[in-house]
Amino acid sequence: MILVWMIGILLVGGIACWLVAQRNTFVCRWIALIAVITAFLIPVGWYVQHQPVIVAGDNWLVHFQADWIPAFGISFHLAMDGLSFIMLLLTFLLGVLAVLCSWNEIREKTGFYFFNLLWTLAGIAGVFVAMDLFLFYFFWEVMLVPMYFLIAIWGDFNRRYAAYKFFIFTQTGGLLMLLSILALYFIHGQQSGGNYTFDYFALLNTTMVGATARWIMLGFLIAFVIKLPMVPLHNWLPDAHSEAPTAGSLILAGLLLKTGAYGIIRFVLPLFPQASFDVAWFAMLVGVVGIVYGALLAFAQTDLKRLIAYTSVSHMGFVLLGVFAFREIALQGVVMQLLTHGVSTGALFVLAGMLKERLHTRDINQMGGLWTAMPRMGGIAMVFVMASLGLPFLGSFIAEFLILMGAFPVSPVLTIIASGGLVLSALYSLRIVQKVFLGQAQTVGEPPRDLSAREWVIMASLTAAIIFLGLYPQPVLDMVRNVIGEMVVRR
Amino acid sequence: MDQLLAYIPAFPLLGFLILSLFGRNLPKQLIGVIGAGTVCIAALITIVVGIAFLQTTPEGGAFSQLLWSWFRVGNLSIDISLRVDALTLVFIFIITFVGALIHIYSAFFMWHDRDYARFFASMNLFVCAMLLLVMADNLVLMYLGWEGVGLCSYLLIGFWYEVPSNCRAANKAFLITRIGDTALLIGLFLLFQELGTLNIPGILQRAPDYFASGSSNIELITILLLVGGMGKSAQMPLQTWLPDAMAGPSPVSALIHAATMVTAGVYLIARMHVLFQLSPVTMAIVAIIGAITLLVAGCSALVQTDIKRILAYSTISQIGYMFLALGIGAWSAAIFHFFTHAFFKALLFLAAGVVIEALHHEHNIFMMGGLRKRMPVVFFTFLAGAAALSALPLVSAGFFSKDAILWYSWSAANGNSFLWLIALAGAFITALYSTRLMLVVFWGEMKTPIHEQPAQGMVIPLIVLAFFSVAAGFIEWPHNMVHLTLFSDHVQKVLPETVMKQGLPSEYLFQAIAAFMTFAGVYMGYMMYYGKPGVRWQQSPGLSATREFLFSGWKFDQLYQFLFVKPFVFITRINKSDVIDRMYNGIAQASLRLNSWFSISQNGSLRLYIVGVLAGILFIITLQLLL
Amino acid sequence: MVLLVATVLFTLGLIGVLTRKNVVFMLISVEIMLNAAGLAFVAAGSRWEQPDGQVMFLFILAMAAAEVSVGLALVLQIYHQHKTLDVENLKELKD
Amino acid sequence: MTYQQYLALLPFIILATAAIVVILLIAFRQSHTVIQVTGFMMMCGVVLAMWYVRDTLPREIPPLFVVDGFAALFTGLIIFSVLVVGLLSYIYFEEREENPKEYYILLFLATLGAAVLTISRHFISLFIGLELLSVSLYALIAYLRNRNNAVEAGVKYLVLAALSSAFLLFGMALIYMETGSMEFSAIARAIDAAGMSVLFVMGIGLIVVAIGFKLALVPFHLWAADVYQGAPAPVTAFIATVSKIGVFAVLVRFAEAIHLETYPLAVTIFTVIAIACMIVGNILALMQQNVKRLLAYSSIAHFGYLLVAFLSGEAGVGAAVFYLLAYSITLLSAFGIITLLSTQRRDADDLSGYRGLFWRSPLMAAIFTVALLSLAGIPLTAGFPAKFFILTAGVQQNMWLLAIVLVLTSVIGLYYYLRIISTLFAAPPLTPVKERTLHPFFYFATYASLVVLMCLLAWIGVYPGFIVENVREFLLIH
Repeated sequence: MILVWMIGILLVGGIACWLVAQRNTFVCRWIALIAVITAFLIPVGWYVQHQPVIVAGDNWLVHFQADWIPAFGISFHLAMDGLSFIMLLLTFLLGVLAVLCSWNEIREKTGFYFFNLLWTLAGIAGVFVAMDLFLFYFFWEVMLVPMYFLIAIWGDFNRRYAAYKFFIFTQTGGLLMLLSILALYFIHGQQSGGNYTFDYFALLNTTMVGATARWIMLGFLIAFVIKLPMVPLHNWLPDAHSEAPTAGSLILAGLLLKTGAYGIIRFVLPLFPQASFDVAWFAMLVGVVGIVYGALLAFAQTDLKRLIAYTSVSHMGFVLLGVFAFREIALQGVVMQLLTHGVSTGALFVLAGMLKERLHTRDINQMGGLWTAMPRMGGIAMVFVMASLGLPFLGSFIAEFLILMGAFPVSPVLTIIASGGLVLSALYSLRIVQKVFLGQAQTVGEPPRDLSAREWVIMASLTAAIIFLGLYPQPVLDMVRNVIGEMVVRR
Repeated sequence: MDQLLAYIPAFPLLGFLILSLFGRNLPKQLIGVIGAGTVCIAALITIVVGIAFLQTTPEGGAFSQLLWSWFRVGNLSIDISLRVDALTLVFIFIITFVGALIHIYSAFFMWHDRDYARFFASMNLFVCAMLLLVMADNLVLMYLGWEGVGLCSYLLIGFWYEVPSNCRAANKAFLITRIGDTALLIGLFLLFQELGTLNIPGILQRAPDYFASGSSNIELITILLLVGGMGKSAQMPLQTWLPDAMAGPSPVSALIHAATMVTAGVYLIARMHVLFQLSPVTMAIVAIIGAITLLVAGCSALVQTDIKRILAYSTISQIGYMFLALGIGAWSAAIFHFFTHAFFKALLFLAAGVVIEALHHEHNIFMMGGLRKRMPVVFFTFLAGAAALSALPLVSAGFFSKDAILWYSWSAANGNSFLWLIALAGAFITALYSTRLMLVVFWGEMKTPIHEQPAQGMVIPLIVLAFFSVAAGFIEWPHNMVHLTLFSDHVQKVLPETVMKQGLPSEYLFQAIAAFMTFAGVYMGYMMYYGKPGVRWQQSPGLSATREFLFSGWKFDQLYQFLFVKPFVFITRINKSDVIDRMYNGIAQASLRLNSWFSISQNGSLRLYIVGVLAGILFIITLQLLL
Repeated sequence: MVLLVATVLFTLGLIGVLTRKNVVFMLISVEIMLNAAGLAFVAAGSRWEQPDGQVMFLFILAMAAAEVSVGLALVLQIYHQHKTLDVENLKELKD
Repeated sequence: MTYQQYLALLPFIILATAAIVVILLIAFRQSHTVIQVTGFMMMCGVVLAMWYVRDTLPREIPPLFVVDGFAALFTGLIIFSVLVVGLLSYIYFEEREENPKEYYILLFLATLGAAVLTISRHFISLFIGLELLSVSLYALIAYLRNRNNAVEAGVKYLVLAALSSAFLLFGMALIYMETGSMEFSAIARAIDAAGMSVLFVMGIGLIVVAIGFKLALVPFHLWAADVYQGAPAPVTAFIATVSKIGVFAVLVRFAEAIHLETYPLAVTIFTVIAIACMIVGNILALMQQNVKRLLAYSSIAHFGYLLVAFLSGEAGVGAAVFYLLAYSITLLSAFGIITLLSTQRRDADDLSGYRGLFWRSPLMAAIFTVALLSLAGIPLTAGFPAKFFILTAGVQQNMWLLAIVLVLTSVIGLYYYLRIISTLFAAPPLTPVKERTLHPFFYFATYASLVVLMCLLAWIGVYPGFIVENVREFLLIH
């Protein structure tokens, strides 16, 4: 039931924002903030209550099921396990920050903005807990539309193009996935003697012959790797990320990409163990290509947000590598990577947004020497740049270390190339610091002000999160151990 | 006693946290006290621990403390836990003790700098990271320290960030070491895959019965570790970053780029000595790399004009000696040289810092001169340092350590005459450039006026270090002279004894030759530079070409520029706007063209529409008649 | 046999629609086609000796009449607005 | 004819009387409003009657008609659409100088024709219904004769429609010639007995041409855009919904009767046509700047989708009905917005006129957005389950080619829907458009009904179960 509450609060809160904003935008902001915080507190509070359950390691912690379209065996089935729980925490954490960092950035149409923001979050949360494939697809789409509006209305100069690109890319994947879902639905129905259902747990024990399984699996996989994104299907990402408003980029990089990875872990591997194992080597290869390719492009960019966007292409390559290594260590690393990348890249985008607010440009050639004026921001930026190049005692290191460690026995060569990606990541990450904060101060006129209290809260919480994940990741690892373990034994 | 370990890195960390969070609001005095104080406390604790260790060697030969479990996944379990054995003890002593002196020095040296707090924050963080590096009881935690010191060196080299060249130097340092680090990381993966553990004691204890000596895996692992070490310790071919790293403040060069961080490679190899002993090929490679490095860097040091670059190159070459020693299996000799080198090289850098400060940030030695009378303290301390560097027999610590290496490079089982000759040549060159440095800087007439004398607080560390760079040698005498080998006895609790050849000529002979070479170097330097600094070099063109070649560090930078940097930048530039994007734009274009074609049919002409209908009919009818 | 005639008639009408530019003639040609269809119905009815064919023919006549009436009204309008009956001039509506 | 049969025909009789009543009212010089209200009442009457006779179904009225659940569904759909169209027509024509009264006669006659199509099981009734529909449509399209292009559209439609009905008739004649009957079931029996012949196949082909023309299927679609653009907005809505629903109904019935899906030939033809529709329709709409034309093209594509359901036979009918429902609601709300925005001089069909609508009148823009999203088949709107059910039907019959084409083309379609949406949300032009305050009551009535439609879309989108159940229930009545 709590899951329904979580999503419901966001949806209702969104509508409330829209309505209230006609009169008073200030109240509307607070409504949004409170809505997200409550949504955040629900799983946290639940965790505080039921801690023993998790430690005991029963995979499925919460279930909620209700009929929806019985004629087609579609039910409103939500469930949460460790993985979902982790993702939910990330979602709401970033959600709160997203609301905070759009506090002053959004001047007009505030109500509709927060409506979209909250609905996107609701959609994402739904994706992480939906256990009925139809429902999953439903949420999958629901999170797109508001996101489209966020980009298309509050975006930057080139927003419409970016918005189209984003929507069309993801939609293509989505529809292919829908086809696969249907195919799976009928195959299962025929096998189980007319028990037609979209329920995840029912579909789990569907057996398919090689070719069919591979095609159906491809349908899912394409949808997810477009979201991930995987080279060469990544082209929507740089545009969307660089054009979106700060909160938009934060959510795109921090959460939407994760839904892709989540989808692979939750659906592709368990539903098609054999088929996905057959494509594993290819997927790993592409992942490594992504790591290198993304890094090269990131190094070349001069638009700060675009640069960061390409870094996430590179980082998500690690996810692909890790997932298809089919090793517990690697998969645990992938989960860590989802978290840490969400936090670190999100933080970088927020920083980029703050810089844009102050300097009104995203071009790093027009920045430089900002450390003098903004030592605080500089320090924070240093932390997250180091995170993105995988410095130990920051969460990203644990993630990448585990992924590489896990993938190494499977394919040493690819892993070594991927490790080369670490050097490249150092290249582009240092370039950020050097171009933006070091060197001669370029800004004429009065120097930009340092972080305000609100911004300080945002960045401090992110920093705390990334350092905590780096020094004491055990809780997360424990949380997903069972899920991952099951995944590994399945194949 | 075990419980004390955590406090050694904890105090510098505390200092870092305080300074980085509130540093901007604190008075400078307080900052200085915190910055230097925390390290001094760490040093005191270290000494306490050290005494305890020397009195009663703990069981297992090490103190160890488990702080918390870092992460456990599957069969991989990594803890945050510290471990101090004889080898570590030497390192943490140097780190904290020399570090403390340098911090005290810098408290005065950096007084006028705007970012006083940032400086000490970074320095404290460095000390903390370096301590973690040497105290870690598993390789992942060590890697944490390893990267941490890299970060701090990056921050401190680029400390004066307004100057672009400094930032470039910082980047260069970070990137080149990063290459080594990555190799090291891969080494860890392979090691884990083979042994299933990354715990240092575990590895050392499992390796011998797991690996066959000289098996390809162990060779590969050790080579990867070696590359990591080469990166950090600026050995060939990854040495090019160190000279540029002199862009940082002098104390930084003293602490990071002379005494501690650059010797991390030495530590790594010594720490993993079991693995290296199992892989003779790698051992040979280590020795050869060390030999080449010490020669190459020494030659470059001969012709530098920037005082700090001279010292930097000499550092590289001294570390070359240590690698040579490691390569030939003279473990304790290598560590001993590290021990003495830390003192005298730190001393030299700090003294150089004083000189540079005194002369309005003048780096060029040929613009100095005649400081002997004006800055006596600095002169004598510098003299002590230089003497140790050029290993003047019996009166300098450098002699004892370097003489041991020279001796072993012939006499050790893996040693041979060739290595010995190179080492000897190195000794000669070292003496030569040390003399050149001394003479040009302190003799002759004065070219730049002195505008300030060093503060007392800066002199005291100099004197202390000077004392040690003379006296530190007396704890370890050559076997044939005095039977006093405290150091090697201590270190050999961890490291194996050096295996010797049979039927060697008397050791006195070697010592005599070594001493002679040293004096020859000094004399030649005296001949060339006394009074008439460097005139003879500028004249003959052939020599000046060689000089130019050596001056630019054997053109390694240019080579790498050409081989790696330029191609990389080229590739990234041409693909800035993502080639793959073209594909998708192409699809979009195609559908738009299709659209324009189709809409031709919608030209509003009724008759065309009728034709359309007719076409449809014909299509259907024909289809029907065909099927 | 009769069907053949009807077919020929139908084709003629079709050709007329295609070739003529004048709206009125087009309408006439369509009428021819309709009547051809009617003829076909009658033929079919006679083949099966049923009245339905002829019934259908009556319906066709009625419908044709209605159609023509509306058609001519439109033709008048066209003439008012365009002062011509050439369909080639009716091209305001297009992409 | 028995009482029961009359009873079964009651709704249609009421529908017919509606037209007559309007004529009488006009004879008595009644005002537009009165006529409007009466017409509204009559239509409600039809619905009530349908509900009333529901239990007596199914009922055969040989040889021409059969009133069964299927017919009831489609008639209900038609009447529902006409209700909305009528509502739109009122405010639309109040703005125009022309005398709008006769308009309603034609409207109701056309409706009657469509309704007759849904219950016809005989060529004659088919023909009558079709012609009733088209002849009234000629007049409706050209109703605002003084507005440029209306007449042109009328003529184009007339000539082509007449042509197509000629083909229809000839086809019928051929079939009759072959089978000796004009009753669907009888034809089917005759075919089963005698097997197919060239003439019969020809006949089917020619009939397909006529049907294809009415449904604006490729390659008989060329008229659609022009007529949509030329006709008054409500009439366009009518063409897009009512007439197509009626024709589709008879198509389905005919196909079911003669088991079209058993002829590989016919299946091939329809498959080709469907694919052509999806591709051509969506591509044509890509760069279209005129909203009415754009909707025309999108409707071509949508009937392509619908054919997928049609091709999957029995299983598809439910999906098709659902789709038509969602589709008509969507289109009606879209055209409602167009009507509301139309000014005296011209319909609001230029996309530039919609720039920044959201910031001028959010509610309208919201309705339009929802409608477009529903056309694009995005969740939370009725379009999504509709498209989903069609895909389900397609996949169930393993028509992978069609399914994949559907998916890819609807991605193309996405682009132009998004184009409109982003125009709605773009920064508004500096000159504010004057608001119309004429006839506030009806204006707001229409407004309210559009809001209701939007809610309907959302409701069906989120909870389609209810509709699905009822549709199934109805379809079982035959």
